[in-house]
Amino acid sequence: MELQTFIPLALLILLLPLAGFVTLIFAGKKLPRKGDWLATAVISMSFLLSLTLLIVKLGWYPDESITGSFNWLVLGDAMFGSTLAIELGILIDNLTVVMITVVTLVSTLVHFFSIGYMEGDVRYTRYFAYLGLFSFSMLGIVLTHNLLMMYIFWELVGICSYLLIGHWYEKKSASNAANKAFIVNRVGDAGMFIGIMILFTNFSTFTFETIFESISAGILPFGSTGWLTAAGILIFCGAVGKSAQFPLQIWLPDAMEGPTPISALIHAATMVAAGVFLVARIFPILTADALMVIAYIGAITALIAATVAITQYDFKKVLAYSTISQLGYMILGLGVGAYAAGFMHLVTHAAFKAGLFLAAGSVIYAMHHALHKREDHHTDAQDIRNMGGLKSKMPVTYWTFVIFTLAISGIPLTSGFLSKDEILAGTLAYSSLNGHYLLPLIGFIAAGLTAFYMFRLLILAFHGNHANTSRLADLRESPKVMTIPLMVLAGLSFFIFYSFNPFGAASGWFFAAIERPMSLVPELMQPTGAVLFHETVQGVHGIAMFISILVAGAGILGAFLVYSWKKISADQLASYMSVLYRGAVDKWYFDAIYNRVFVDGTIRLARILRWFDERVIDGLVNGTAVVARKLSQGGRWFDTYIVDGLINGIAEITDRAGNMLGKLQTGKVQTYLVYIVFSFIVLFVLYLQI
Amino acid sequence: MELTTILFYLFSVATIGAALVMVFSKNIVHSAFALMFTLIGVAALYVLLYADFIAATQLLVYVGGILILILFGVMLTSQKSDTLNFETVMVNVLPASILSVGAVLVLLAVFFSTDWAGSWTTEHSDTVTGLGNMLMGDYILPFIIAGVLLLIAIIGAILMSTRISANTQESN
Amino acid sequence: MEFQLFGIGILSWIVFIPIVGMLIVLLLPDKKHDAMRWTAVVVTGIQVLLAAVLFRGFDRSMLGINEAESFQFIEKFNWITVESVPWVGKIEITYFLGIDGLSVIMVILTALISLIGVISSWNITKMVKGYFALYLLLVTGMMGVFVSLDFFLFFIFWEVMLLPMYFLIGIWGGPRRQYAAIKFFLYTFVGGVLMMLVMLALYFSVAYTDPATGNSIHTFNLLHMMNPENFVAGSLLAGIDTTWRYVAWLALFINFAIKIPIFPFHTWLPDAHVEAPTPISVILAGVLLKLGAYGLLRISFPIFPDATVYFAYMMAVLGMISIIYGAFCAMAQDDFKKLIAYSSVSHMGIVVLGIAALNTQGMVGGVFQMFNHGIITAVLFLVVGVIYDRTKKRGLYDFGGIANVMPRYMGVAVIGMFAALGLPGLNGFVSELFSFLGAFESYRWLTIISVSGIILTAAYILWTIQRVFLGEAPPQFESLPDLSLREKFSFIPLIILIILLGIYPAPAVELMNTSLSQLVELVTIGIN
Amino acid sequence: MDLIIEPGLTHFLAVSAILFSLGLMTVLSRRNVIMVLMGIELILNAANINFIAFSRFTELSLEGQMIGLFVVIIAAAEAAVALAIALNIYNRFKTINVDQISQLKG
Amino acid sequence: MIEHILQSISQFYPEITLVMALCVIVTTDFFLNRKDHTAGWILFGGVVFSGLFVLMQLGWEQSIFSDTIAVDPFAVFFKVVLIIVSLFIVLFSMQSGEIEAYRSRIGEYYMLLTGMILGMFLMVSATNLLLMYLAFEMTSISSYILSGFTKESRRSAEASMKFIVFGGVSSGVLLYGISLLCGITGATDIYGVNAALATGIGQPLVLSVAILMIIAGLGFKIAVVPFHFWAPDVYEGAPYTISAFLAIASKIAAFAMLIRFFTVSFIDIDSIGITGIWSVLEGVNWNLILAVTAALAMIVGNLTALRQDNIKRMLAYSSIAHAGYILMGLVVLSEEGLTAIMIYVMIYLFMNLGAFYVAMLFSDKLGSESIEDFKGLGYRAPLESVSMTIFLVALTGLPPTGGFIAKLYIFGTAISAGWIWLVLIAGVTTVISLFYYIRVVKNLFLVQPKGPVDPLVYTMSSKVILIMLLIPVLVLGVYFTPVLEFARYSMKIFGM
Repeated sequence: MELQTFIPLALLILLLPLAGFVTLIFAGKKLPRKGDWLATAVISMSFLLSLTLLIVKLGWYPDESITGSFNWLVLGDAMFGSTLAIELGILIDNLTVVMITVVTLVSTLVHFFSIGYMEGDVRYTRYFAYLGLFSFSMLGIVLTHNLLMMYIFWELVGICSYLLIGHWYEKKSASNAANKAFIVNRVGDAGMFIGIMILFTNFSTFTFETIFESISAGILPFGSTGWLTAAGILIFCGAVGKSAQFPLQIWLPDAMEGPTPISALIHAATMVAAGVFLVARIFPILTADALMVIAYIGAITALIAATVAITQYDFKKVLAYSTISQLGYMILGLGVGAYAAGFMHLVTHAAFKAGLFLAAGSVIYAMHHALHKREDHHTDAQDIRNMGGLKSKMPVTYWTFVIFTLAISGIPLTSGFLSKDEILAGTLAYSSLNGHYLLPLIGFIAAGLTAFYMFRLLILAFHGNHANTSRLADLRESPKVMTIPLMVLAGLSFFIFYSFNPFGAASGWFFAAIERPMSLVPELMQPTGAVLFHETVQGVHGIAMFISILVAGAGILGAFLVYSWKKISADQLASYMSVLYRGAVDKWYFDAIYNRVFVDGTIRLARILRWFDERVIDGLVNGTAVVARKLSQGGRWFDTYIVDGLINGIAEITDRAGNMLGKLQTGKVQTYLVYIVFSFIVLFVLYLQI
Repeated sequence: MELTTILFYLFSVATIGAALVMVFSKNIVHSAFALMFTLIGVAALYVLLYADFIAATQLLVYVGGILILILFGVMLTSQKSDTLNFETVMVNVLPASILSVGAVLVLLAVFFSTDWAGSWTTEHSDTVTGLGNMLMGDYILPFIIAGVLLLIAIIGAILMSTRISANTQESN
Repeated sequence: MEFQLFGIGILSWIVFIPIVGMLIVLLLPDKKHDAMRWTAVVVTGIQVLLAAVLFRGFDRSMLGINEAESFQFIEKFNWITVESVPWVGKIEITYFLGIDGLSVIMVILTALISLIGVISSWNITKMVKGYFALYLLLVTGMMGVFVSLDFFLFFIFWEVMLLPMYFLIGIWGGPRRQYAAIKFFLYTFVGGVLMMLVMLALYFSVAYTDPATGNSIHTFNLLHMMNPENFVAGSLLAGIDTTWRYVAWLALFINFAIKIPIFPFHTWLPDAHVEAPTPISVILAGVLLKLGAYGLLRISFPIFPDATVYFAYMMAVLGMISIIYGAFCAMAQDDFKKLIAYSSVSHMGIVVLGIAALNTQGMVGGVFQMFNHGIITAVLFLVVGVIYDRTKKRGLYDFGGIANVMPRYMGVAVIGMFAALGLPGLNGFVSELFSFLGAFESYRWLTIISVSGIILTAAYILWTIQRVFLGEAPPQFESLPDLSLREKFSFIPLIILIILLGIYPAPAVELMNTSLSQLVELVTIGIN
Repeated sequence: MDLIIEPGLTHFLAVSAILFSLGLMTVLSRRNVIMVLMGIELILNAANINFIAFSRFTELSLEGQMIGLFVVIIAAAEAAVALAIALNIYNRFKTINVDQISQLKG
Repeated sequence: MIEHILQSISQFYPEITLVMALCVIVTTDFFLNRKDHTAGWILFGGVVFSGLFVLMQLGWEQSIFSDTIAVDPFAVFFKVVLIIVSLFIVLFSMQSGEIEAYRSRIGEYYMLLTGMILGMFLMVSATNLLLMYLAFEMTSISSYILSGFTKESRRSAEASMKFIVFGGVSSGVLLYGISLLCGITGATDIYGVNAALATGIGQPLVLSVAILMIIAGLGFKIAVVPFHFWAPDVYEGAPYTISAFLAIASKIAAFAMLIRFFTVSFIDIDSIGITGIWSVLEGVNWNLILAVTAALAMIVGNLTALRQDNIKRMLAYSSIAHAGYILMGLVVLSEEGLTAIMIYVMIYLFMNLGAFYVAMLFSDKLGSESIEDFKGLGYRAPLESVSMTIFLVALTGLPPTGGFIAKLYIFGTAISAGWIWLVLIAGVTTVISLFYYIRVVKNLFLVQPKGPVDPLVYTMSSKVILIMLLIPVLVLGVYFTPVLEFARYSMKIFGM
């Protein structure tokens, strides 16, 4: 296959889902089975295509990267020198092909899963249509070769997630969650937009290539490295929003209001990972400072989310927080410079986290049906306290879930172990090089917590025996169309797909394909060089692995002690460190504070400004202040004088003056004459002056 | 100190005095008669200025015509119920007096401050002939127009003074 | 002059055909309502066709702005000329029509919106004759402003719009229509007087020498006013950066700012919008607001480049304030129409910010934003109109769950609103993008602040969607009919444009690109 | 000394000025329409004195008297009309006090 | 002498025609029945004929009757204007209900009207101070009577009383001023005055007194602040036709007289060059005084009009304001300004006549002059209301009506002459004027009728007259070259 054929191929991959979307929106209802098969077929096709693309690219052209582009808009005029061409185009390199494969794969599986899960939903067709739109937008993010398109698709996935979170918009909570998601993302995007503006203003282009070139040529935005760092961090803001990083992580848990497959696809595997992808894309222009900021944000996020996850009882919420925490890991990885590791974690995480969610979906599905049979509508089908002992009822789900859990906890032989371990090694290396010892520390703690809460979830949901047996009498395993995707993902959670060495990803094909691009920023601002960094990593790798296994084991052990063998009472534990516990339960008060400060603040300000507008501005310009006061003097007056045209700033003056002058008109002719003679004399005096 | 001088002062004092009476007398009839003396005084001043014809006209038209008119007016308009009442009151005296005093001061100041162009004193032997010629010559148009003016005035006066009533009573 | 029908230029046709329609409407018997409506439809339809002809025949590569020869579809003949008046040379008022990249897009917009307006005013039943007569007169006024290149002509058309609008709001409007109407009239009239004074001052300051006879001719011709050599030495507005030039610029600016409207001259807008009937709100937001910005670009910028540069920063600041302020006010509204009105303030703020940038991106972004805002806001007001017709309610809290009741309506409404919130893939995004890009180049911090406006916009738009469409439908609204055929007709073209221009804006941008570059060049020539 | 005593133009003008102001006084202060009328006549006479005086002392020779003549005529006409109107007023209002006739105002 | 007089008479046909018309009316009045408007038609014919004679005089420029009357384009222009107004007023009178009520005295009515027209003719063409005064008095006396024509109405009587008291005093003052002027200059015609002053017999003080007194006298006729007090009362009391005639014709005539008098007597002849900018004679800068009064007129007129509820009164104040605008043109002391005035006058007459006419029609039917009672008339009398709207809009000065052109030119001249402050006042007051004009429109259209909603029926003839007024107002808005040309052509004042 020729290199050139990649572009049309990629276009095909990109546009197929879109086509599916359009057909479904317009003709979906008329199609047999409401067209779910169409959507699924389409996405599967583009999965197969991207798989071939992946194999060919990595197999035959591992080092080339190819772009295809066209002029979207041309501004300015040649005769005035600079014309400004805005290009749209596609960039295909290893990063891309890996990513599109992941996206299409997960998307396909989710499609299949949804066929079962969404069965008989009110807006079944629209659901699949939106899935298609989302896949299109997500692929767009991945395939683009410029920041503008990146931003465009960035917003589009945002809107898709908005639509899908709000899929059941009859529920107030759902529409709220949707709004929250979009608006919070907008905040991040605004930052990203400013970042893009900085770059565009200086390099008058959006394409990565050109920007990179000019920066490596030593041209700095507004001539200062400060602006370069700023640009990097601002663009990273987009990632902060999308990947639910601190301080914008608050939207993701609420997003669980959407259908579970959506959570799997959008809010676990792909969209939220887009942030990580973005950072990977712009990595070359990130200065050391920017990277440090990124690393810390990642670390903080990982820790916070992990702590919160421990205290949650909603099945999906736990997973949501774990997602946030894992995203934190990836960002942390990229931040410290463990580029490949971070990205690899994205991929592995995509597999097992999607799996976890789908498993959760299958559980909830089963629970729901069981409760439905029992005419029980008030029990929450997602609360793990209502579960327990599902192990026997739904074995497939259970066993796959176990595998995913092991993977996410970073137990050897799993994919999760590989990537996470590399990241931790990276943090260690970073700290030993630049001396930020907090980062590895947080990393390991989070790792331990991850293991702990994941097993807590496992135990509470599947082990033991349920609260009351009768309720779950009719609990059944989910249909094949849902379990098969689970098995596939479970398979993908083993190390073998990523590296033949279960204890070192570095030797695998993945690291071969995805190597850290070299930094283009001026010398002073550069992060530690790749080579040196890599050596250091080699040095600390053993330790990292040891510690990570240790903490993971500890976490698991703890979980069993507390929840399975009941050696330690959870409530006791909670009461011992009640402060922390409360904090964690209330998500460290982020939502509360944001609501109090930003939301309420904005609304109050808006109210004030509205009042200001109607009273003061209008008053200044219209003298409606006068109107208001005169209003009290009776409507008729108001009608005849104000409404009839005296509504302007000089309302009062004119009115007064008019009345005054009118008073002069006494009707007594002699008075008039007096005025006249008087004014005559005044005029005379005036006349003598001039 | 020749005769004309004495006469001038005599007449001017008389005129002004009469005018003062006219202005300030409470009784409108008195005012009317005072006005008569004023007018006669003015006529006399005309004579001093060798304007005998004008003086005559003044006497005829004013004293003979206008004054009678005025008196008729007074009589016709002064009926209170059955008796006649000639009492009239003055309004806004203060501003009026201030202003008129101001006016006279201004005028006097102006008149005395200006040196009038060559004050020649020709004897108009016969003003009547001159006036007659002019009336038939340069001033024929004003003469005619004046006639029309009088016609209009008469029509108007008649229209106003006769009692007529509208075909349709309109509300006030 | 190639495009002629019966010896009359296409521009005259497009301007005056509504007058013909108006006469027909007036001549029709009072009861023939449908006939009147169809007359209006036909007339505006013809306008759209002519606009299409313009679009096809327009040469994208010609400059326009200040070069008479590079204007297109020119029609020029002396309208009022007085030979050799001793004290002012020759008086000349020309009937001078012509379009360049700046005006052609506005002409197209006007034609389109007028047609939509007619379609959506089908259910006007009160004094139909008067309504359509005034409506068509209004259309003529708007068209005329966009195509006239003679200040006198421009001013006449400008003021011609005033009275029809007053009546259209005042007679067919809502409960407080009198207040709104007089307020609109007053504001615009004040502006008009200011503009007239400036116009006169310009007239007496500008005199071009007739190449043939060589005597100097005073003229209202805008293009002559743009040429610095034509300013009579020692006249009021002669020279560069003189106080009087600044004063004149400010006077013009106030006039246009009122129309745009820019904070703090915007307060007439909410009232007018809320009270006006739906089609008039559409016209108002769709075209009238554009007149202000157009006037700035057509008159203030090229004639007073020095003053423009001098006041550019102030303009940008006002633009920024309008963006943020409008968004906040919109957020606090509970009346659907008022909310859209304030959103207009916010979006027109972007226009001002863009054109204040005085660079090509900003300029293109701004003008394109004018066009897009015209279309988007038209859609939004139509949306309000539809729901208002059905329920006689406009309060945001009166609704809910409309999505399930009227799915198609929901569809168009959501597209319109997403376009308003600047969603990529819809036209609103492109123009906002370039406005901001341009502005950022000139005013870094102002733009950074302004960008936060897009967050607020997202917030109030989404809240609106939630309140009106999502949730459970209240019982009394459960059986509302979905869009009727007529309503679909009024929506579809706009929606198509929104999506089309969102994906591929080049056709629109190419129209104006060259002219706007020329304008930028003309204005900034003083700077560099 | 002589110049001051001997009556010249200014003396006559002075007389006319005084008459003028007295007429003004009447017009301004007397409430009776007919009194006001008399005031007007006084003013006209003052003007007339000017004319005649000028015709005597300046190159405005006979023309001054000419004008004077016309003025007398006009004064007569005006007086006639004015009295007619006064009568009409009296018939309508049963008074000819100017300050009581003030329906029209504002 | 005789041949001079005969030769002069041959150029005096217009006025003679009017006098003859007067005589015819007087004679026929005895035996003709007063039911129909025979007298009116006679007058109409007379005016038409004299109009023809006036048109014959186009382009003549000479002085007749030994410099008492000038026959020059300037006079011709204003005579044409007066003729147009008079014709319309006669037509109005035939429509008016008020006049109809006094059918028994219809003859006198038209006689006095004739007298008034004649007086105005003389006013615009008189060049001799005496004749000026005569003309002034002639106009005044007939208008005193006419304003009290509807005798039964107390308001009418009061109006005439106020009018004559005011007019008497003003004419007295005017005469006094004239006497002083004659005294200083020793001349009775304005050319002589100018010549005398040009020779530099500078008597600033007395001269200024004289000028002020003359301004006061003429200001009364023009009704410009502060000599305007009579106007509202008289206009309100007088019948519509007469109010209109006073507000338009006599105002315009007085303007013509003012212009002729001041320009010819007080302009430095030498300064009249190709520039078209004049300069006043030494020590008599009267135009400043006029500027002040103009500004006052605009402010007072517009502000006071705001609070009026009586349509006549409102129009009265608005006409005061317009007098202010017109004066601006004289203040700038240039031919340009004069042209502007002429254009203004030509357009002003149509729009103001229209406004008065519609108001008259409404009041006759409604029996009320209150603007509040006009509510909803737009639905009861559409054509009339629409025309009213157009007239009022024209008075406001909005395009595409003639009013805009008028204002445009006046403002333009003022700006070009650098009277910025005056123009600013004018602009602001224009905005203010919008309020009261638009208030009428609002009552006509925006308010639902209260009380009966039956349509008001008007005769076809009244509609025709309306259209005849409407057309020029609209046409002059978009095509005014003829007027402009006519005005520029008529700017030659004899003796300048």
